[in-house]
Amino acid sequence: MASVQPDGEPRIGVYICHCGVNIASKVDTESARDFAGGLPGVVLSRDYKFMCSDPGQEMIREDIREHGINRVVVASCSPLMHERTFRNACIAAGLNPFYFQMANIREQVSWVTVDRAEASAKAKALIAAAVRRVARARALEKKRVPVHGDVVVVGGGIAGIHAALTLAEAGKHVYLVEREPTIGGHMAQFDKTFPTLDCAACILTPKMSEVGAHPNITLWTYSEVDAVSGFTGNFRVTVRRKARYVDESTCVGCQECVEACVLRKDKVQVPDEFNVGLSKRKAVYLPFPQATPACVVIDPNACLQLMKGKCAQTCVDACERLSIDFEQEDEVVEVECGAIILATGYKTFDAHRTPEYGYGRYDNVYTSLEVERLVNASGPTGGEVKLRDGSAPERVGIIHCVGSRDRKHNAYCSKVCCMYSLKLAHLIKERTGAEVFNFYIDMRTPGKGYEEFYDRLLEEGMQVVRGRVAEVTDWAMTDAEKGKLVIRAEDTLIGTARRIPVDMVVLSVGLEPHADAEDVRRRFNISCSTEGWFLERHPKLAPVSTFTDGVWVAGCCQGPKDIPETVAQAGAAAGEALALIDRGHVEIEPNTAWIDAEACSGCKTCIPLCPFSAISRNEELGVAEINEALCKGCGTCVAACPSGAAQQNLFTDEEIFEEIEGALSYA
Amino acid sequence: MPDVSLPIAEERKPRIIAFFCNWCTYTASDLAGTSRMSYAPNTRVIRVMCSGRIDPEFVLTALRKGADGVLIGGCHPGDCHYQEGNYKCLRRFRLLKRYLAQMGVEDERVRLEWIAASEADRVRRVTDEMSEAIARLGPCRLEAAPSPPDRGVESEQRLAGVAS
Amino acid sequence: MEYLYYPGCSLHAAGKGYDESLLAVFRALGVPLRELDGWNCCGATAYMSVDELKAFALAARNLALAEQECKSRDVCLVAPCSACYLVLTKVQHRLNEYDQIRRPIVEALRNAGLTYHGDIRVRHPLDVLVNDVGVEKVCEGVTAPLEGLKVACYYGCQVVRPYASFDDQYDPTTMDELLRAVGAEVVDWPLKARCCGGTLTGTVEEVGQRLSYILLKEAKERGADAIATCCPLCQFNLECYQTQIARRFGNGIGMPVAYFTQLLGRAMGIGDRELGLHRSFVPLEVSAV
Amino acid sequence: MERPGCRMNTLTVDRRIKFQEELNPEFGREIAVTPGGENLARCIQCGTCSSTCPMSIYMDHTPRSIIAMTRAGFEDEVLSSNTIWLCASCYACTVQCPKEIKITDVMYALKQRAIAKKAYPRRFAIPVLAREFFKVVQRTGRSNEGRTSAWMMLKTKPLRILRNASLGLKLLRRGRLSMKTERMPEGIDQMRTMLADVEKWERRAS
Repeated sequence: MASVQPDGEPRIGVYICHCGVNIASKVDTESARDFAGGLPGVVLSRDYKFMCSDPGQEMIREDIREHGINRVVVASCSPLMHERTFRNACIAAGLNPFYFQMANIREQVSWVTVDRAEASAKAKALIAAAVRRVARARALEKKRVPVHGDVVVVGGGIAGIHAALTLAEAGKHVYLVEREPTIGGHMAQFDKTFPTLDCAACILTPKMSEVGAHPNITLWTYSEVDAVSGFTGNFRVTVRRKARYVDESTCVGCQECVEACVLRKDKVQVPDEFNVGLSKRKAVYLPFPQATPACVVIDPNACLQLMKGKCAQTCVDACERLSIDFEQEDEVVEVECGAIILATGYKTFDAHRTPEYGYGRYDNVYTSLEVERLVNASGPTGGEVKLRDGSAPERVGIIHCVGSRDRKHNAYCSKVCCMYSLKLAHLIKERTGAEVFNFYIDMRTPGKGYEEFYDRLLEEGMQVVRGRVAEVTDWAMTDAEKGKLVIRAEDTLIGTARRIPVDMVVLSVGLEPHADAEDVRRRFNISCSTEGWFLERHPKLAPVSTFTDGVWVAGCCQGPKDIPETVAQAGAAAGEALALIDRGHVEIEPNTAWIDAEACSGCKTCIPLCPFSAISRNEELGVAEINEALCKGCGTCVAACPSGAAQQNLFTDEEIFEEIEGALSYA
Repeated sequence: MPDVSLPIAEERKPRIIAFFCNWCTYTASDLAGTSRMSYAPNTRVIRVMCSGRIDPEFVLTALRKGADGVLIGGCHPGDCHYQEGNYKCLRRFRLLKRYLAQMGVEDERVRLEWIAASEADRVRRVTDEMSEAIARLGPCRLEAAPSPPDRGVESEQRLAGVAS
Repeated sequence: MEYLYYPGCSLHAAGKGYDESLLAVFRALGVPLRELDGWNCCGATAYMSVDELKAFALAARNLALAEQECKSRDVCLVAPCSACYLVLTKVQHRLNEYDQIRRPIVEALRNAGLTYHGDIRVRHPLDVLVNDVGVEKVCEGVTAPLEGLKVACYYGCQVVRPYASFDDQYDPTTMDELLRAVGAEVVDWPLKARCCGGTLTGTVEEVGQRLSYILLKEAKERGADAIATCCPLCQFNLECYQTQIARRFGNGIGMPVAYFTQLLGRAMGIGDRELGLHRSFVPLEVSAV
Repeated sequence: MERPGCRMNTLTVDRRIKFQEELNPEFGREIAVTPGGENLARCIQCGTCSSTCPMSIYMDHTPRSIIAMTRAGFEDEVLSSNTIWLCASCYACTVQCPKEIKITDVMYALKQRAIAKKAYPRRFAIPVLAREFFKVVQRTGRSNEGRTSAWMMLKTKPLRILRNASLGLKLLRRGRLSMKTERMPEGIDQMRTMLADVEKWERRAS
């Protein structure tokens, strides 16, 4: 047990932070200081503008040296925020960092309390609690555990691709796990990217093939993470590689088998995921020409052989490299890694949920993603914007905020829709010369060159109506409206209801977390925001970290964002992972549990309780023993121990009893 | 250590000791702060690593030492950072509640809530509800109850033994 | 499940046909409706704009009366009139959500020797027929399927909005289901739940009646032989004002507007008089059926 | 229904400016605290209410601008506008509002206020109808469409009676209209007690 003799009688120094006005405006820091000064064991108490600033920390260091302070209490923000800062200050002055205690009087007091007197009282109570607790503190040593050098990246969209490449370039080995048969994600489906209008494929596919070829990247597509165990620096990740029924090592993606597949161009074929159902594909298929890996996959829900067990198996005959293997089964592999990056992306809002816009009822109501495929040269129409009947639209209405900024669906703004709607407006006009209307609530174009792009569209003669569309119907009030889709909205800038007949409606659907985001976050032991996006550790200061050390998030799985932001986050996440790995070790809070052999009655109550099987029974002594290396410091055994023999460093019973009494010692 | 409690005002505000687990509920209560939600000032939060660490003795001591209510906050079932600490907590909590009932402690005084890191508003709501309920009930009188062996002293002696 | 019947004022006046056909159909289906004793006006829309609290008091009394019945047994309150249905459900929400409404109303009820706990469920006949009785059961009773009759199902507003949970608020389908099941051809149109003008047809005629006109015109253009409604006010506006509408917007329409229960009744072989069809202005052509 | 300004054969010039002191800064808050008004402040002026409203095309201010004006304190304009009276309470706006503002209920709150302040247009049928309806129910416990509408017409446009006479007759002949009011068989006193009770409460409240 890493315990050292207490450095003599407690000489406690208390420091109360104003945090500018964040605390001082609600807590009477002067009287708190004087109150603290009167508490037993406190030899000095000060208050200061910013304790976390250099002068603030220096104050602590100096007091430790000059006044022999051997216990430190800082009353400021949350320990999750600055505990580390102040512990380091102690270390710098030669004091064991575990003689430090923090009182959270910002997040827990000044920011949540209306009345100044109430806030001051609560702050004093928390200070008293911290003072009494720290008096019982004991010196401890942090454990150091070596870090595994590999990284697992989950999700092969642009975020995962960029993170993986960054790490691989730094010489780390990366396992890139992607659920779909190819990497590329949503970006691969897009035609152009705003605001520069450079072609998505042109900038993405080189990175994709780089991933496929990189010696430091193990690419596992059509695979999912089943389980994760371990802690930061040393994770064990179980990956299920779904049966592809094709030997990835030999298939070169020549697609002879696709030609050969007996499913004919009729209803037997299945909707093509990559073209969002606008075209059909066969049972064996390559998602799209530049798919990485260039390896076909057989859809077990469409393949006659796999479904009914009987088929001519023309594909097998067609494959010279004998890659097709109907016997293939799911393969489960386990890898160890030091860090994990989640880049699982998003799904688009299901337009069926807004029946008033007629998606699914009227042929010519499309979602924005469908239109991305329509305008794409490699898309189902070869880049021609054609309606279901093959004709070109003469007037198009683009409806913004579908499923976004709507408390019935998603209260948040999906952030990218305004810009991609402008982009689609440009492309549709360019391809068809159609008159394009944009129906928006607010046009949100913050970003480099974004507002300029909006200007350009306006100059190109795009029509804009500031008003949220109420409904799309085929109900004609005038002859001009006959046979058209009629969009009804209030032109709020003019203050009149307008009916605008169009040939094509584009629904700018918002971004949503994946349906299984909840399971995934459980698997990786991180949190989700109420909307279901992965929760970052701090919205400003730790935007790619999670509450689980060693796990980072990047891209849209953390919230809607556009490509530049996504790539930036991916780089950031990779950087954070590198910092961990190159440090080579993690320091672990010494909050492990231990058994006081003299007090242990050997009753074994604790043994089955430990989720990490860290407790065993020493048969000759007849007492329990805790393997410190396995103990993760939850303290369950301590709470259960009937004789009080089990104790937890940093959270001993008496430390907590003192804290309780301290907290109650001030009204 | 001498008792430092100051003269307590006649009709003092109800005081609630809250034990929050480090990973979910404590984080949520921080989030309540960063989102500037205002709620009743009656709670005093004590951070533990896991709700599984919460010894029923903590709750009893809190009530005995003048708390009018105790709130326990942990991760939702299935979300425990240590796999199942919150279940253990729940088990003990049920037993504790029975014991408290026998001692005539009203049900609303001691409450267990699963609050995820993102559920700041839940922290606010629960705190407000509880403060209101307990204000209605008035101060808690548990001094009467049989006092347990003072483990504080015992384990301190043990510590000395081990440390040396 | 027992069904208490709350006819509301309209079904004893202009909406008699609804009252008659509803009772006949439910009788035929072996689902008895027992009228709530001593019911009073629900406190309908017009009342609300004068004095909401009094309106709520009226509605609450009806609910309390119904609750007395459901103490022991599993009972719900069937309100066929959309306005009644809306007000009764609205009051339930209000009483749950707003203290400043609950307190006076509960007090008033107490002083009148009544109590309200919110146990009683307010249901619409469409809800009961589709979700309790079931479409299959309805089909069993069919003796004269409505082959060849093209119907535009018109739900109006207040039965699907804002509180009804038994059907979609924008694109309801329960009535379509029922009438399709009894052999009618259902016309697909987007105005199913668009307002008929409500009381405005009588107060701001030009405006109110235009709304009814729009519905009639569109139904006709989509080839409907008849419009089916589930609300006495909608039925009144669409049928009784047809002559005035024709005069005002200058073209005859002659569109039969029947209660969905009258059509169900026809299919079940119940006599026209029993269904109150003799009360309609525009006869539902037998030839069509 | 032509709107002022549509006829351009004469150039009409009117000065339109609002001075802060002409507004009632409390108006928005007062409406927001009435049941159903709670989300008023959330409005982002998207216009869904106006475009989904079948009546908005006849309103002198669209529902959206009524919300904006209410929030800004344009009490006189709001209470004297025909908008609140043209609302047929079809709840289309309420269910489609992306910010879950109960617009129909807000309209009710405004109607009640207009009636309380006698701010509604004179000889305007709707409030009159409402009043008649109110009286009848107060008296008999049940409403009588025939009576009420007849009264309403007398009080607003007597000529209407003639125009609707034939309709009335048709209804009579089909037994769908009666001039003698149906009375509650029982419980009318109980109902009256309740109404009186609520009345007391309201007086205490105001």
